[in-house]
Amino acid sequence: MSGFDKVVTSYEEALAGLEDDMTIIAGGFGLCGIPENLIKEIKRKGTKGLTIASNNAGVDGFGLGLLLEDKQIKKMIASYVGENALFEAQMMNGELEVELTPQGTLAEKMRAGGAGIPAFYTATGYGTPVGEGKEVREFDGRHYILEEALNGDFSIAKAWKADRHGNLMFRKTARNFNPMAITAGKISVVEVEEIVEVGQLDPDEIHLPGIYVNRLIQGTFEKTIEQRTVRTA
Amino acid sequence: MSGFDKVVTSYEEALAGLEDDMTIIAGGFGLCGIPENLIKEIKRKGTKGLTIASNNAGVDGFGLGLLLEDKQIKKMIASYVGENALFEAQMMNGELEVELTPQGTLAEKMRAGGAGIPAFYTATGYGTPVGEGKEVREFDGRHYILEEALNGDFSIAKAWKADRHGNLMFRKTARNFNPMAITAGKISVVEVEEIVEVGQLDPDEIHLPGIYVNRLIQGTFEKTIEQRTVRTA
Amino acid sequence: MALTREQLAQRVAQEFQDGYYVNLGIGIPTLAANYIPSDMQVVLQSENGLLGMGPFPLEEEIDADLINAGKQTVTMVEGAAIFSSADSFGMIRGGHVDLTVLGAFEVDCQGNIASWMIPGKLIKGMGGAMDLVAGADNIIVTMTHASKSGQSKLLSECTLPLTGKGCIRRVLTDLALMDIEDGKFILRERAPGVSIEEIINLTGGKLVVPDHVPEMTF
Amino acid sequence: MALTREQLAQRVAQEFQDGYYVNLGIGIPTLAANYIPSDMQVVLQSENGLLGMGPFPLEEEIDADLINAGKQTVTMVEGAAIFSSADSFGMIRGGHVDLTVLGAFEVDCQGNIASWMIPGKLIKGMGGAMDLVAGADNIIVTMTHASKSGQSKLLSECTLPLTGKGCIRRVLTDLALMDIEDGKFILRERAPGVSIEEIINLTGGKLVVPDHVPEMTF
Repeated sequence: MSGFDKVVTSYEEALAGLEDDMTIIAGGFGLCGIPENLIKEIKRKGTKGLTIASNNAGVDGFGLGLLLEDKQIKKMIASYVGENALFEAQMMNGELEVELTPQGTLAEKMRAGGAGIPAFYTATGYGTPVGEGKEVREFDGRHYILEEALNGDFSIAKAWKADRHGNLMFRKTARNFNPMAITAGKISVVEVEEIVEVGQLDPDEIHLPGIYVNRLIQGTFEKTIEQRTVRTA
Repeated sequence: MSGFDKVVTSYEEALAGLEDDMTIIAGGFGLCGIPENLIKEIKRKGTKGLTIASNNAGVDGFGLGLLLEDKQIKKMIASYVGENALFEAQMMNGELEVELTPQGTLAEKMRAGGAGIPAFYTATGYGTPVGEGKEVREFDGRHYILEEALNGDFSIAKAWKADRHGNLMFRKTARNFNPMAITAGKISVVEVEEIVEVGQLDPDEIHLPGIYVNRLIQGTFEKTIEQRTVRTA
Repeated sequence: MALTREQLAQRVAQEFQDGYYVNLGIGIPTLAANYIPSDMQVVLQSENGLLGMGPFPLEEEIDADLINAGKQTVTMVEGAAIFSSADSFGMIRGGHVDLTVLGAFEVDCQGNIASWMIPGKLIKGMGGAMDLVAGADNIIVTMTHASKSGQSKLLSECTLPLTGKGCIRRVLTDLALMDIEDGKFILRERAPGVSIEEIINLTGGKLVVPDHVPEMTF
Repeated sequence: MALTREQLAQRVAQEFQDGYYVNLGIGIPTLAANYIPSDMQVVLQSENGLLGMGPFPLEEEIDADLINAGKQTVTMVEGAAIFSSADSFGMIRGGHVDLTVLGAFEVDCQGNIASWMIPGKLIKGMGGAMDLVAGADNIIVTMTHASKSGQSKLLSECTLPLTGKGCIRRVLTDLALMDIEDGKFILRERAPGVSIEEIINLTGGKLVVPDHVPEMTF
């Protein structure tokens, strides 16, 4: 009766089957709520030629920035990048292809991928470089462009708490892209801070049901802060 | 400093501005999680010529069925109807226009209406009467039809708990269409079982943020059960 | 002998696998939940927004806020999750449910299904059926093989308005289990004591009969 | 005198109304939160998934899981709510945010805005800016009226790649507050001590100067 137990015990097992040239949908915003240990495992594995959809690309030496060091990423689909020098260098010399996608469109493309919506119209990007080559259509006198769903071979994400069936809860703004990213991957791998027994989470408080989760692993997290801003009392 | 206090104290005030021939998006599934007192108030007001989008149309004498008695509904957009004799009679003799919409498409049309997505593609209904007259398009070798967003002049919905800012929590399967319905109305009115002070709800556990709620009222509910099924111990 | 409702439900349950998320339609499909093998766990999805549906409640457990897609009062099992209708159909449409079982009026050998409307007679609406057949890869349709008057429901082309086009690949009737491939029904199993001839006679669409067609076992 | 950053923020804050849900971009727009009138309540939306953003945390309150769209550590006020990025941009795209304030490189009198890319120089991406300008009805762009070398940023046509087309109706610069109507900038207010002539000289696009153009008051 272990069909629903999604827990794996090693990061190797968590990313088994990830191969060169695959597409990965990743959760996280900046360095907040990123699957930091799954990223480290991809670095260790040395998988190459990856296409990664993620709002950001990490920083030098942390998050997805790690995968730039050995040139593992072929293409980034992101809304905001270049917080790290290596990224900019690889983009400028053409080693790294970048598809800039508005943040809301990126989130919606992931959601659509998970929800069986192959494409949707949005006003975002109409009349801008983002709209170039895309179908334009008028609804109610306003212009919209057609955007297609995003799906991945894998998705990697981070949640706060899970039960063994993969029912997930996120914490504060570490939720961000994680729920949609998880739904959009053929094999979804989620690392969490805590795994509880089935029945311990209130069904009304689950942010994402376990049906979307294929593999679950408990990790420990550095949670690097990008912009440490404080006030004084 | 009452700009965010959404609480109104009478059902009359809750539905002020609702006029003949308007469109209403309503939450609820069957008789579960329906805004039963708001419906009663519409009956009392006698508003006519209404277009109502709701998954179901209530039963004789309860829920939206009440609005059939005085022929207040001109058109129903629903996925499953005819649980009541009056509905069938009015539909058959042409007094009531009915636009049957698949349940998932209906939910997605409401979500799209609230989320600024004017239209989306779905495989649901392709090659069936639902797809007639709609654009068909192929993505990745599969056929999809184009469905447009739904928006209303008003939305009426039911939640479980709210704070005065309109942050909402739903209970069990009474959630159903309520969150999307609320986002799709120009003026959204929500009735709840309990209103708590601001700060008493955990930000991570709010199902729908108060930004979508214009008016909030505390009610008492009959919660009629449509199919009372039990097992014996 | 044609299968009873209980046998139909039992045969459906043989399609379950440990770890399957399953959506069961109203009627016979719902009964299949009673026959989940004891060495197996299956989680039931109810399209009104519940994953992890349990049995009907005891009288004292009845909760008006907890119903299934058939509007019946139900319970939740441990590990259940609640979500909105939009999220529920995202789950269905996105192909995340492993198995969907639903009834029908007619199925044809092109994989078309008609299950929601009889013009002039029954116009209650499609509910979630169109979304379910469009979203699932793995669908079993359960129905009687023929009407009471002996009219086949397994046709070369559906006569009633469709629920979905080209989406059905497996049909279980009271007489037989069939797959649909390349415009033909393929007879896979027959009900105990039912002859292949009887099945051929009551099947309107093109039917392929392999050399060996085992009887169902329960 | 051209407005200081603080004065720009103060003037933005005069656009707030009690009960407004507001999204403030990085930089000067964010500063406006410091000038919310005390008799008024405004709720701040941060597009990474937070409604009800509070001030920066005290040292001991810092939480890596709680940041704003500029990736800065923040806090939550009472009544805050957390949601996913898809839900956040549903909120934005659906027009539920009452006021959006953001910076720009250029704005033109057709209501076009360029704020995210300088070809060959700055290619960091648009983040949420394209969604914000496409979703909001009520947008204020804040920027300096001209570059350091005296080039106007208020043009008849943007020269940089656009963030949004025809979506800007109000611009606040260090010299003036302008509306955009029918392909023209309409001068509404001028910074204290700044002459209309100076504004005319530094505005590239067509500018309409009404008979009375009051000085801003703080």
